[in-house]
Amino acid sequence: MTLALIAKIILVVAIFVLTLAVAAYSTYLERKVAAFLQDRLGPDRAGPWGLLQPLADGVKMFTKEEFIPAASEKFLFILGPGLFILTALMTSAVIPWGPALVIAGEVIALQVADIDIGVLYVLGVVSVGVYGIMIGGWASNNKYSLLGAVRASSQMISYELAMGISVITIVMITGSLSLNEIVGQQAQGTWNVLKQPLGFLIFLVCAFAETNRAPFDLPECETELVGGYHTEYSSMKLGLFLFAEYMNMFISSAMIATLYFGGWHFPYMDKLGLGPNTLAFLGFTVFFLKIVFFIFFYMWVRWTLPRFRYDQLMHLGWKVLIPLALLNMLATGAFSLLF
Amino acid sequence: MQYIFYTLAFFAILCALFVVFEKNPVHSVLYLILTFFSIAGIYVLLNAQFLFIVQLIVYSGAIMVLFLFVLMLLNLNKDTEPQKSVIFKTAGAIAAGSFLLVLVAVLKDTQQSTELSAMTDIGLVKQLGKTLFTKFVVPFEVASILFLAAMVGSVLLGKKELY
Amino acid sequence: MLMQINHIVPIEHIITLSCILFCIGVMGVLLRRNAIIILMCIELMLNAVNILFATFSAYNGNPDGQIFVFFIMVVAAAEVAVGLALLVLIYRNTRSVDVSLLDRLKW
Amino acid sequence: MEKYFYLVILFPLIGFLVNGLLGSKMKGTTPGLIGTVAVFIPFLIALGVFFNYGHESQPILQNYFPWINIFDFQANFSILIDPLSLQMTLIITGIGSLIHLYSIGYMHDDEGFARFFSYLNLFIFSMLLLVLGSNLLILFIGWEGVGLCSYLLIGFWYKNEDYGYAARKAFVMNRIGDLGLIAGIVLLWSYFKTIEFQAMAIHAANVDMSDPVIIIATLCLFIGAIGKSAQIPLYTWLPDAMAGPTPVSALIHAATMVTAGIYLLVRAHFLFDLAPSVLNLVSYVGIATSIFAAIIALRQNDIKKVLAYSTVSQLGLMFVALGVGAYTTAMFHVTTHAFFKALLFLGAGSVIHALHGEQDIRNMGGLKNEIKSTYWVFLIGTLAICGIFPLSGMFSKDEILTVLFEKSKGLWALSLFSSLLTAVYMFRLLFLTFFGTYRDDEHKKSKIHESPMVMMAPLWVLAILSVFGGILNLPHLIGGESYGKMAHFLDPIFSHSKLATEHMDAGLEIGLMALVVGLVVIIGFVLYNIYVKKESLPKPDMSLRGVEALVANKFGVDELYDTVISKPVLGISRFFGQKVESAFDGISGFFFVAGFKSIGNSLRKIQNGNVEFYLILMTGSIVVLMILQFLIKI
Repeated sequence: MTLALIAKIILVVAIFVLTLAVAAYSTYLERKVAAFLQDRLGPDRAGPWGLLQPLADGVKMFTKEEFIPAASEKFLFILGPGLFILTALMTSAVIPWGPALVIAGEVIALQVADIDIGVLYVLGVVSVGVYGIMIGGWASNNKYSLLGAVRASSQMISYELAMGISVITIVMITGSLSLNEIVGQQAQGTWNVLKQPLGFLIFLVCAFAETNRAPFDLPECETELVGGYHTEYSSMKLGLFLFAEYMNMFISSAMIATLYFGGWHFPYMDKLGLGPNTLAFLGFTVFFLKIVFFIFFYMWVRWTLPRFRYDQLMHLGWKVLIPLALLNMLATGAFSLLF
Repeated sequence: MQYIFYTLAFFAILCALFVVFEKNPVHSVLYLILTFFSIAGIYVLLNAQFLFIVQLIVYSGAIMVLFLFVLMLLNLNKDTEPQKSVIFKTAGAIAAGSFLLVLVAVLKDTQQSTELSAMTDIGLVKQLGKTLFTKFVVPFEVASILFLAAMVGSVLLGKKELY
Repeated sequence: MLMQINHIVPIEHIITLSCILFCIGVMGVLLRRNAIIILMCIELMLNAVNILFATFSAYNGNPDGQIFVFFIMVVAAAEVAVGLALLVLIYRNTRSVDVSLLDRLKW
Repeated sequence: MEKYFYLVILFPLIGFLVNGLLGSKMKGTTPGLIGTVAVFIPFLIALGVFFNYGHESQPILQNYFPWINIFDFQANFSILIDPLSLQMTLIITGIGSLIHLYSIGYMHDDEGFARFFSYLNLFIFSMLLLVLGSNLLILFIGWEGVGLCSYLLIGFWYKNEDYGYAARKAFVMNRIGDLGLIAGIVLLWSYFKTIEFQAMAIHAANVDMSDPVIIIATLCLFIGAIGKSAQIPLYTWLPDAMAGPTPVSALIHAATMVTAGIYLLVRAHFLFDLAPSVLNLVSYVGIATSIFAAIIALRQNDIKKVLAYSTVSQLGLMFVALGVGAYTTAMFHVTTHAFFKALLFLGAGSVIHALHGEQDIRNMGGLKNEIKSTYWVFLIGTLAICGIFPLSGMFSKDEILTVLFEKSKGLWALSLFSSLLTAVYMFRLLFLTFFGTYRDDEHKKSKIHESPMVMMAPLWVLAILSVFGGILNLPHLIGGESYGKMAHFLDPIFSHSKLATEHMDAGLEIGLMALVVGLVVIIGFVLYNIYVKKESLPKPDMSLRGVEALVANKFGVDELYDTVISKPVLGISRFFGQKVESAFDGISGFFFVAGFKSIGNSLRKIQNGNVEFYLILMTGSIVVLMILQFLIKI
């Protein structure tokens, strides 16, 4: 028991640190990718190739002046970013980070909690995730913030539906709600992206919308709403909002990789004849590479596509993605019934 | 274990009271969300895993977001709600209080089955799914029609062109 | 991880909790004039009943109660969707969501 | 084959739906073809079942679904296939498909072409329900269905107001009969606790002779039959029903629907056997109708009216046969009558078609050279109905007369008189229409044309059936070994069904036959002399005096009904409607309305529209109710 418990604690801490680190370096990556796409150099002053830039940013955030508007709801104003980052972190609990380790004869899963309703858990946490933005935006007592919050809530509710339906198709072909099981089955057979190409596309678009990333970053679009829901925020509270956004990106990349790209699985994994621990390490690395690719993809899209108009966003969500997702579900059901 | 339950119960009741007595409607919504979270916790204690997650997704994730959304959309502040007359308030409080008394009194008298079940897996998605799609399949399908009707109805109501 | 709650907490306590929550809901409906709050209090009452269903289901080992909770949630979701749409309409017409202003349904 | 018998009922229904819903969109004769096929396929199925149905076969009860199940009342939607229903099905679908085919030609340029065929299919569907239903309730659906279709088809050209009135008249008259049928059904159910024919037949075996309930019930059923089969006193609708298109008259008002009354009596024969007094009444009503209608037919100048009264008269003869218990004989006459009366009506239709709508025989004459084919089939029909040897009518009529000769000499004499009258009006009709010279202007004569093939083919089929229909039930004397086939086929239904002639003295039998045929031939020659040689014509209506005028005016029965029934009823309703009701209103208004008004005034204050007030009231009421519940429990 003790070994398992210690391993769990280590795992939790490790994932926490990893998430923070990835989020921090995502900001750096974002700038570098943007610079690359715009044929510039990007940050290169702090450290070699600007590698210490995230640290410098952190220091800046922490040392700036705390500012709380007088007309705001103080408690909720502080609670908002905290809630947002909390929900962003919670999802990582059910993601299987790699094949199980074997230490001293005990099997230790690289997953904080292998609950058998993992998929539902993810959906639940994602659906709760909007509160941080809503509370923060409302508590600021600023019309731009309020508009941002309202936009965020309706956008996230709208896209949750299509996302949920496309995840259900995965559940239908897998027959399980456990993420571990979903990855395991992909390791045995083919990756889900081959079975569910349409579902993957819908999930991808919805993931963009759920993380408020461009081209769906309407809750915070600078050109219309100044800064959206975080207009009134400054210093580290703003930092938390931004940070949480990158965390969300990280987690949703992990979810895409888990659901559609086999998680930690890579081809010919079983044929290598390696020990479980080596495999676990290799699997984790592969998984991480997949995640990094999708983070890059996120940025690639952001610096390539223009922003949607709000009615276009709603149109896409309700009139295109949901019908498509429903059709996809019907087709999957018919297919699995017939074959 | 039982302390978790009593804590959750206390928390739920407290938040529910705040829902009623809080002047600012947005705070009311937030307290109601907390109440629902406590209730979700109670579901976990009852081994009702599925209910827990559905409570989270449906109530906290959808219904309450909708409430919050509407409140923010209408931009209602605490000043906008006029207070009731004292007569109505006392009448309401007395009615609700006596309702509670009677309810507890009546339920105290009911016969509970003394034989408690040892089955712990009935709240799992697998079990509930099987029951839902065999015994309750017709209500399930009817519920989907209800949803469709509600959706069409609210879209129609929300259209501005009608007026 | 999950233990047998029915060995620790008497069922009467959960029933009482449900009753209290229900009556708080009733009280909210009676005391408030904001229609949205009233709608929320109705949700609270529904949830109180849900607890009762889930409890009986867990204590008797019969899944039907939890299915009923599920259906209640379905109906509640539909109700909220339509109810809030109605409230928005009312707000558009009267610039208020005060239920005591809506007294034209008398004849 | 029996397995697919439900298709027999289903096809006409599908035809009805297709033609009724989509017919207006179809082009050309498509609805007609659909309608015809929808009846012809059931005919083939019924034919297949018929050939499988041996003498030893048991009646087949096909139960489709339980229909009504309230307390101890139970009615299933089920059909009964036995020789009787099978024979009726064959007649209905067989003659029905011929008439459908004919209608394609007859109605081809009518704007309501699809509507016509949808009605016809609905009629076939209802009629099949009527004869196939295994209980009285299904029979009743069919009964009402054919009544409805008859109404719809009589008033088919609804833009003519008189036709609408004729349709309404038929409907109302039928309703009177239906009331009797409903009363009979209810009475029978309360007596037997079942309405299934088979179950009732088993129960009836233990019932005493002349049980009062049975007598009343059979009387009620007979009233129903009177309405549907146009007997005295409810016959006046049938001649007026000629307002409908001629194929309708042939199908509904000659061959099938009007025999529903006969069918009902035959189907419920086990009840009528228990009530001899009612059976006597049946034969008296039958013979009275037969002679009465025949006399009226003598003075009619509308080609279809003559045939209509002839139908009433023939139906009367069938009822006479039923009244003496000769069910098989009646069924035989139903069959042959269906052949030759359909033939005559369709022939008349062909004449009308040729003359572009002319129906008055005073404006015809000499048509045998113009429309030869029609003339020949009409001649065959006339000879068949008059009973010339060896056509079908002779055999069936001879059966009836022989039976009556054995049972009652008085009825025999009257029936003989009636059938001689038949010969008189039929020859008159034939001679006036086809012989002599054309009596209308030459311009119209040049336009006369023979009907198209699609109309003539069914006529010739019916003509052949009219000629050889007698083979179905030959008397022993002629048929030898293969005598009485229909009687044998129907044997399982009537355990004592036998040919009347079976044990009769051969000399007497030949004598009777020869007497009838001889008299008819003599009548034929006399009338030929009068109408062809001397070319005498019916007098114009104005110049008729005394009895002649009375007969030509149908004995004034319609006017009589109007004075005796309609006007008094109208007067009474007017009195109650205008005087009594307003008086009641005044009294009750004074006492009650004021009281309720004051109570309402005080109570409506609760309804103040305030939602909060309602809520508190509601909660308070629940609390009070729960306290009460709580206290009572303790």
